[in-house]
Amino acid sequence: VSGTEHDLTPDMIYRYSRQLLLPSFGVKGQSRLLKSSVLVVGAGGLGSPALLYLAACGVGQVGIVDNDVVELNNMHRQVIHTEAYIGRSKVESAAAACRAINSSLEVIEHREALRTSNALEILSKYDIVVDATDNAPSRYMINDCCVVLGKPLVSGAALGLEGQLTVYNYNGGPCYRCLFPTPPPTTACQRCADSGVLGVVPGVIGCLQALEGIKIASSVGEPLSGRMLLFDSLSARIRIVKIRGRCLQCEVCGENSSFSRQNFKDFDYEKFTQSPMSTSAPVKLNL
Amino acid sequence: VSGTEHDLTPDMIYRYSRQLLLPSFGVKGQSRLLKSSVLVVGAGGLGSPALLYLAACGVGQVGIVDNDVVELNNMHRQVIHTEAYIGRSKVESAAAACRAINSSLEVIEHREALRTSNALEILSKYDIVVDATDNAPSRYMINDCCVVLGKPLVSGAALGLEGQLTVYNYNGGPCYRCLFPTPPPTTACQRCADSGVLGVVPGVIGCLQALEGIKIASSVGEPLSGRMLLFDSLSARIRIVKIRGRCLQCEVCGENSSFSRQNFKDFDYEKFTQSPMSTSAPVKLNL
Amino acid sequence: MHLTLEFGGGLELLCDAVKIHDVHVEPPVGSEKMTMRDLLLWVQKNLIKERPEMFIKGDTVRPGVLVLVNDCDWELSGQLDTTLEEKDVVVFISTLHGG
Amino acid sequence: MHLTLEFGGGLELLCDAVKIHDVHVEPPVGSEKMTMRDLLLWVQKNLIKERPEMFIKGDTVRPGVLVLVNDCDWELSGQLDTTLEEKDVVVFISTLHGG
Ligand SMILES: [Zn+2]
Ligand SMILES: [Zn+2]
Repeated sequence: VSGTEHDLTPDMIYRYSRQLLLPSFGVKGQSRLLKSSVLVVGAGGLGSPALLYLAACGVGQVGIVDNDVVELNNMHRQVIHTEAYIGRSKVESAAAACRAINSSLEVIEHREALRTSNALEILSKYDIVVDATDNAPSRYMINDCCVVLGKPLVSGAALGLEGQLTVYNYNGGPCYRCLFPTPPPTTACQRCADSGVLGVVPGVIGCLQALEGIKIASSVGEPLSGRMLLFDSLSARIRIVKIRGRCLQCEVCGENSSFSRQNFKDFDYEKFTQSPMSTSAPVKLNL
Repeated sequence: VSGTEHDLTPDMIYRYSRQLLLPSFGVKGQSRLLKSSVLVVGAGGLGSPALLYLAACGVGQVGIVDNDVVELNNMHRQVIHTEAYIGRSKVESAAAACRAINSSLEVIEHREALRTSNALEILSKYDIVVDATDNAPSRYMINDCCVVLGKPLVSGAALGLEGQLTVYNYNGGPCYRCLFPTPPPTTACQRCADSGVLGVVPGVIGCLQALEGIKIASSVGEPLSGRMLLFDSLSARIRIVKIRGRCLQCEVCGENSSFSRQNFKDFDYEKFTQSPMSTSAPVKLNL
Repeated sequence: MHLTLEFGGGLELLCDAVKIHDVHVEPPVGSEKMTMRDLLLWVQKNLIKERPEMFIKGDTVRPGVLVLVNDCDWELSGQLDTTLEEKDVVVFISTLHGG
Repeated sequence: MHLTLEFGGGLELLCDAVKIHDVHVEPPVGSEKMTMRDLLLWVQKNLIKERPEMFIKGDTVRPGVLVLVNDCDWELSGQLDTTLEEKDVVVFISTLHGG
């Protein structure tokens, strides 16, 4: 690697040397990464690995939004949290873990639930949004906010033994509503708390979310836009399928859409999906 | 879930409740997992996520072998280590992290290099071996030791922007030598220290190694034996391909093989592959 | 006509928890080709064992179900009018929300 | 005959860092079919731009290279004697050791 112009300090050159060595990533990719900011919504099963790898790889700023506290029954999959943080804020716990692995990173803590009342202000501060939430109304809300603000959205989901991943609202590609204009029936909106999840499944999907965030932030590689990854952990089968492009009639991102910031603020996502954003009481196991 | 026989304590039922809820995993899968032991060789880029998820999910015993110390230039990918551990043993650091997320786990520390002189003794204590090393001689050595001892081997590798994963020596399937009877030329045996690696690539592969370990330990799902996963991070393409079965003429696992414990102890893996097991001085970056 | 049908994201629970079905399906009497419209009727009648409302709504799949013909979103091939061919692989997958 | 050839695990560096090559290849004069033996010679002559010893050793690929024909190890289809067909996908991938 020859002496070209860059802003990397000697400490950064040493820390990120294994990425600087990569011809297709190199100083250019690392410099872009260091100048970028990524918001991770949800510090749970998907957010844990996504945050660890975004923090480690050298993103400039990482934001974390969540209103939950760490519980023992999260710990089989939410590996960013330690037992010492049980009962304390997930954002506080995740932020401490990110700082412990990379003190040169700026971590911004949003210890609150993401709502239509604060989402525009919070999301507008970041270049890229990672949806690591666990419910349908939050997914529609985050999508619509990203469309209104023009932010790319890295969307992952995991339930049971399966996972899904795609990038929305990127470079003319589809948004979540282009694929799912009508919300599913509430009976089809199961959460990990109700149906269970094998801990390492969100681990795989969360790592892949970090990867897509890194690719977009560094302008390296082909992000998973217009394609969706479908992961079946038990059979060890992974499909990457071609999905539809932007829908011209999409109510939010379509050609004639008039969906504005004010529409967003006034929209009732819980009513739209007929399901709540906050976690309900978990299922009782009777063993 | 009804009141069937099991050994789970109330604390375990609460901690693993999201996995107990899964019909195809459930109490049976979790109980088997809690009774199993997994050895992870290498607490680096692959070992970090593999150890975090194996520790979190409820494997009974996790062993860690490594002789390295934590360095700042590891931290872009080795997310189990914090800056506070720079200069200290990777095994000590990784073991502390595993205990912090799951105090009910038994962690066994092997702060030494794995060699033909100690490998039989160390590996014989575990049910499943995860190869998370970074060099060709170690990969042949671990494979041969697993064949001699009859242990399944979850093998992952990552370099640059690509990763590979398969399970060897499982249920009549092939071993590493069935696929690669002759070692590659040393110029084809690059390490992350020489060629670089995007941090999240071993993250994805290490998570998938934990998954394969969990599937074998819990007897749930179809392990990736006789198949290989090929991951290309930049194009977001993943192929799962069919590979050959056990080779009858394999020098180590074949029908007429006489490869014994003594042969293993006397075998010179560094000479066989013409490359060293320990990490050489890293490439100097001249920025 | 031989087809492979796959169900995922929880839809397999509607068909005895079996994810992959190798099936033989014939075009409707009087028709030369088989469309996705015909296949949906066939699946509803022959594979869906419970809660059909979790699979079908009106004459198409319920909201939240992605349909893929040979790894490609059926929106790109004509949705209900997509013509199926021998050995096609059709995937029905419910979108997940967990994390 | 139209084939898709893919190189990975570092082998792409031998062909101008291009991973996927859509190529037209004809069977050798006097032969009706194209085998992997023929393809290896063609690749060596037409695609490998540097360090051929990193790709070929003797009459086959060097140790440490996996060859896949339509996502299947060529050991299962006859190795060098594998007969290729129109639109086949052949992958050459070097095994990785890093971690
Ligand atoms: Zn849209
Ligand atoms: Zn063998």
